[in-house]
Amino acid sequence: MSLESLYQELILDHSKARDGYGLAADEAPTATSHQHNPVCGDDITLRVRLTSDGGAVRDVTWEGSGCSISQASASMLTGLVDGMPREDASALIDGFRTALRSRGTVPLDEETFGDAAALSGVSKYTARVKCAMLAWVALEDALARAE
Amino acid sequence: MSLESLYQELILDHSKARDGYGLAADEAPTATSHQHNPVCGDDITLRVRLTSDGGAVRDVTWEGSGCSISQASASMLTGLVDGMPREDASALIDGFRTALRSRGTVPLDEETFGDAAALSGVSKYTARVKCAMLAWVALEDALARAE
Amino acid sequence: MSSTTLDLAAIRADFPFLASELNGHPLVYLDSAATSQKPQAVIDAEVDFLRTTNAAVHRGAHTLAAEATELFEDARATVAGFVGAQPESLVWTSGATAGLNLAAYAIGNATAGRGLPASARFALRPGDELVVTETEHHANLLPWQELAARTGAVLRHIAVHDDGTLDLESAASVIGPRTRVVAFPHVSNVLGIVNPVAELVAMARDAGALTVLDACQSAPHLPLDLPALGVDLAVFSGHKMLGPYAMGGLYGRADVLADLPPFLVGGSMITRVGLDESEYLPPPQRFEAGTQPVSQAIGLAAAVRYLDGIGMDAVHAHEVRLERRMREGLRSIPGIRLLGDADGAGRVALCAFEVEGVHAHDAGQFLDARGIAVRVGHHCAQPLHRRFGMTASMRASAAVYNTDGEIDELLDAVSGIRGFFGVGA
Amino acid sequence: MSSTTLDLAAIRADFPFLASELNGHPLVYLDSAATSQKPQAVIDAEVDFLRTTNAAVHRGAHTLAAEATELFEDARATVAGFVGAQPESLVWTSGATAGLNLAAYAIGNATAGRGLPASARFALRPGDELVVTETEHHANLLPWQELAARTGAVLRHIAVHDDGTLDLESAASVIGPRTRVVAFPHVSNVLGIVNPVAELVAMARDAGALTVLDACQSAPHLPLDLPALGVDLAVFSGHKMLGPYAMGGLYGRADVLADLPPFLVGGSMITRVGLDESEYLPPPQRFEAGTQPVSQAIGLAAAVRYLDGIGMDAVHAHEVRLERRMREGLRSIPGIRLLGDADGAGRVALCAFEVEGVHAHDAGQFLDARGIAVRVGHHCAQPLHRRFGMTASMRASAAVYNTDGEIDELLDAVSGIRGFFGVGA
Ligand SMILES: Cc1ncc(COP(=O)(O)O)c(C=O)c1O
Ligand SMILES: Cc1ncc(COP(=O)(O)O)c(C=O)c1O
Repeated sequence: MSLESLYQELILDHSKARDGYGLAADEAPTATSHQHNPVCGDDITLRVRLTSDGGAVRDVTWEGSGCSISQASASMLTGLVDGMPREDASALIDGFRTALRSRGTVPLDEETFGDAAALSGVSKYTARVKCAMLAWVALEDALARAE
Repeated sequence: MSLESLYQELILDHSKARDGYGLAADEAPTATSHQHNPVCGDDITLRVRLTSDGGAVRDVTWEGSGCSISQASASMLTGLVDGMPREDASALIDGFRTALRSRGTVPLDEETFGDAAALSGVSKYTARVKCAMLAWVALEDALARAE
Repeated sequence: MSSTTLDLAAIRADFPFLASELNGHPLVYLDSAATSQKPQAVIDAEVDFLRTTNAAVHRGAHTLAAEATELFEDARATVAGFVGAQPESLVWTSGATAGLNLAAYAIGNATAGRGLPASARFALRPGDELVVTETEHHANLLPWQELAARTGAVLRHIAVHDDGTLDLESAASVIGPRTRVVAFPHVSNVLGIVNPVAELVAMARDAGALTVLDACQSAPHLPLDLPALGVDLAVFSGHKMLGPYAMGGLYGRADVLADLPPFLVGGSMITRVGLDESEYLPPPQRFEAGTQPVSQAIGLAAAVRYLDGIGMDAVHAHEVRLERRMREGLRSIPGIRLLGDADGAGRVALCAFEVEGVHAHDAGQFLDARGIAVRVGHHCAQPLHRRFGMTASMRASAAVYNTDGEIDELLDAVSGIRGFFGVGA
Repeated sequence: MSSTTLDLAAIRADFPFLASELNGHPLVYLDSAATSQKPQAVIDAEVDFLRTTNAAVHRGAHTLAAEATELFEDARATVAGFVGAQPESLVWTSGATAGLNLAAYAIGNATAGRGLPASARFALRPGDELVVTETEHHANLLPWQELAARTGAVLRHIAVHDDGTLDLESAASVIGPRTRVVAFPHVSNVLGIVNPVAELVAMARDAGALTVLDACQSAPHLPLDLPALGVDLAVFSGHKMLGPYAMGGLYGRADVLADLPPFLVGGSMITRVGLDESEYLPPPQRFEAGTQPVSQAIGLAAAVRYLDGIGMDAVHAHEVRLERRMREGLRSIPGIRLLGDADGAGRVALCAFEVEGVHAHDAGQFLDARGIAVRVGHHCAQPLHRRFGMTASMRASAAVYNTDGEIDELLDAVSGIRGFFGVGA
């Protein structure tokens, strides 16, 4: 695979735009997760705010530093899950993980994953899978904490 | 080298006869040394009694357990040094060590080493050199302690 | 037991070293309990890695590092599978000695207040007891002796019967409410008898004690399922099971490893390092400080794949046959005293014995001159030899690659020892 | 400095791995500070041993064991000679991390009252100070952190200047009468600068403190005479100096090793073992518990023989040239920030740098796609990266087998990074 297909324009754009960057106010029902990649020292703090009945994601915001893959992935995730029922968000995370661990055999479809589908190529770079997963793991953890 | 030349009759005989076996009374001028071979667990306690002026070996006695090489070597040493001036005994030990560490290049001559010359073959068996040296090291140590 | 079905000629051809000569005779290698020979497949696995993929693992994004990391983690899964365990339950060590020291030092560190809050459950108080057996290899004795000396804990010993079986009444009286650790060999490297793991684990569990199994002499010789045995920790050495030197494994139950403080500290086992304080990764990485034995892990995986290719049931059946032939043969030679000559015990193919009137070193030299390599000495089990009233013995130990014919050569040579040294009849 | 006289084509032909491809390009391996490649001579030495002599050492009288023991001790003499030391001063370890843990745990054991009466001189009292630098690899930081935490000693840090040189004023103020240990790298694995060993040893000696040198990044690259440097203890890793994994050395002054309590305990390091107490051998065996890394010791000896065959002066001169080319080239690329860019410092061929606006992982991926293997991340030196205000950097590190052309390929590729990621001018 070429470097260009790993680093698609969309990824580089997201890594600069960083949708959802800057943590929203910590008002309940809200949960926050901190995740860290010990290999490179990158980290993310991600906050999910839920709707008042707790049944759906209101919004996701985050802060942290990392490579373009991890920043783009967090940015892409943000737009994708805003307003999504919790169960759907969990299913989405599972699907994302499956694809990223598939070593290129399971692509991310655009209909479900939107811009994040551009991260399909990462699954061929086993050392970078953690970078792409970081925000998603943080969301998974935050949702679990919100229970 | 054949096993027979390592285990000459003389060695097997000495290993059974064990001249000097049984420690003499511990009356000054006397020094005792305990030596141990950690590889096989063998050990020896050797006592040297000096003449009243301390200048010569009166007799050497010993106790301990070990392989036929170590037992024969102690037995042979005993007869060799009885009555010998200390300096000569020390020189004898040095010569013995040199020959045993020589990997078969330096033989023990019979004139100097008597029956112990039969131990020349041991120097080709690096793992057994320690066995043959045990009593000699004990005598060296005992003489040092007697100073 | 049915006769062996192994194709020994084919197996022996896989081990280049076995075609050597020793002192002018075809080599009869009966010292596998000290270290085994390595099949070409193990040598090749290491060499291939070094020639084609060599890179440090778990560190860095380049393709080589990623490939090396994958091979390394595959090796972990393979070796873990060989002992019935999940990959996360297997910690690489430099050998069984290192693994047993890890266990003892980690408990010492918990005692010093290190590790996670949950590590406190391993902390020792003065008067707490550590239990081992009289049959221990020094590697499973000294770490506990030193731990006891450092912490004020008391070391206690399970006795062994004259026939080499563990004295379970002694075990029942030694293991009690103050017991915190029960460490014992699956198979002693001198007696060759398979110990009653289930009974000892049950006693330890009743006492709330941690169990530590020394599986050095079982892992190469019989099917092993460590989780099924119920032990908390277990160790084995690669070089005794057809694998490389400087390589071994520590198995740990997930909940035990999760709470145990680290032992060796350094790179690749941390999350965050501050100048004054640091945080550690979960197991197994928590226990794997520094550059790992990458090529050796790959070599060890090749070794257990080789064993699995034969089948551990078949390996064990073959070795049981060899053991019986050896033991029965030795029993019939006058002046031979076997250590641990219990009838009916489960065994691996290993016999330690004394030749009456002939020192073990001399007897070993006699066999060596005939091309037979056995081990003489205390076999790193001084207390056990003392228990049997001797300082040294001779030990012949077989592995999957040994033949009936080799056992017969051993027996023939042993019969000649006393005659040569002019002892006995 | 005169131009290099090394026959690089011949040298490269000795390293089979260097002929590999990486992502469709000829491999440019610039990650030797993580792990070096191994010449065929090292691989062959290990394989030959395993195929012809393989036996456990220091145990048993058979000819094989005696031959293996001899090769093993010859290897010790060879490797000891490479660092200017007597054989008895060299302890085998499984690597630098293990060696540094040995030092720290042995001191901890002395503090717990273990060892000989003379070991008491190493015992720490609460308030005693252990000194390291801000530049430490985690392997030379965490063992001291943990030792401090276990004993109540205090860990202190020598600062580093912005240009990467150690702050000797800071050293002079940190090292004092309470200092018991001063541990520091000969060459930091991030800065590449040769530290002023003599000055630090003098300060430590005045304070009566023990010195511990991390020689991981100097041993492969420059002539080393550890006794002449005057340090008490020093460590290095085999896999970074053309040798095998799972293998390293701890050098110790004779009087220090003589008094230091053991760390790992088990077989082959004892004289007498009782059920409750044991006695230990003198060094180096006291520190070498269990079956030793026999084939790896022989491999490491082959590695240093290979280096000595080229000559460490020539190796160093070559690497100094490579370093200058690399550093000067990197300085001239816009947006590159070098860590430890002091002029005039002694150096090994290693540059760590940041590409402004591009994360190190991305930059590393870019190089990887062009067949250039470098390392990205914190290089097991988080505090040092924090000191320089970053979490990760990219590090290119060369060894004897790298060429000017490879450095130029690196520089060319690095020039393209910011453009590819749409950053900068
Ligand atoms: C300066 C330094 N010290 C210590 C180490 C640790 O060496 P190892 O991982 O081989 O134990 C390394 C390498 O990782 C290093 O570069
Ligand atoms: C029963 C037993 N335990 C522990 C050990 C120690 O293993 P290693 O020397 O490989 O660390 C051995 C082998 O020497 C052994 O036979």
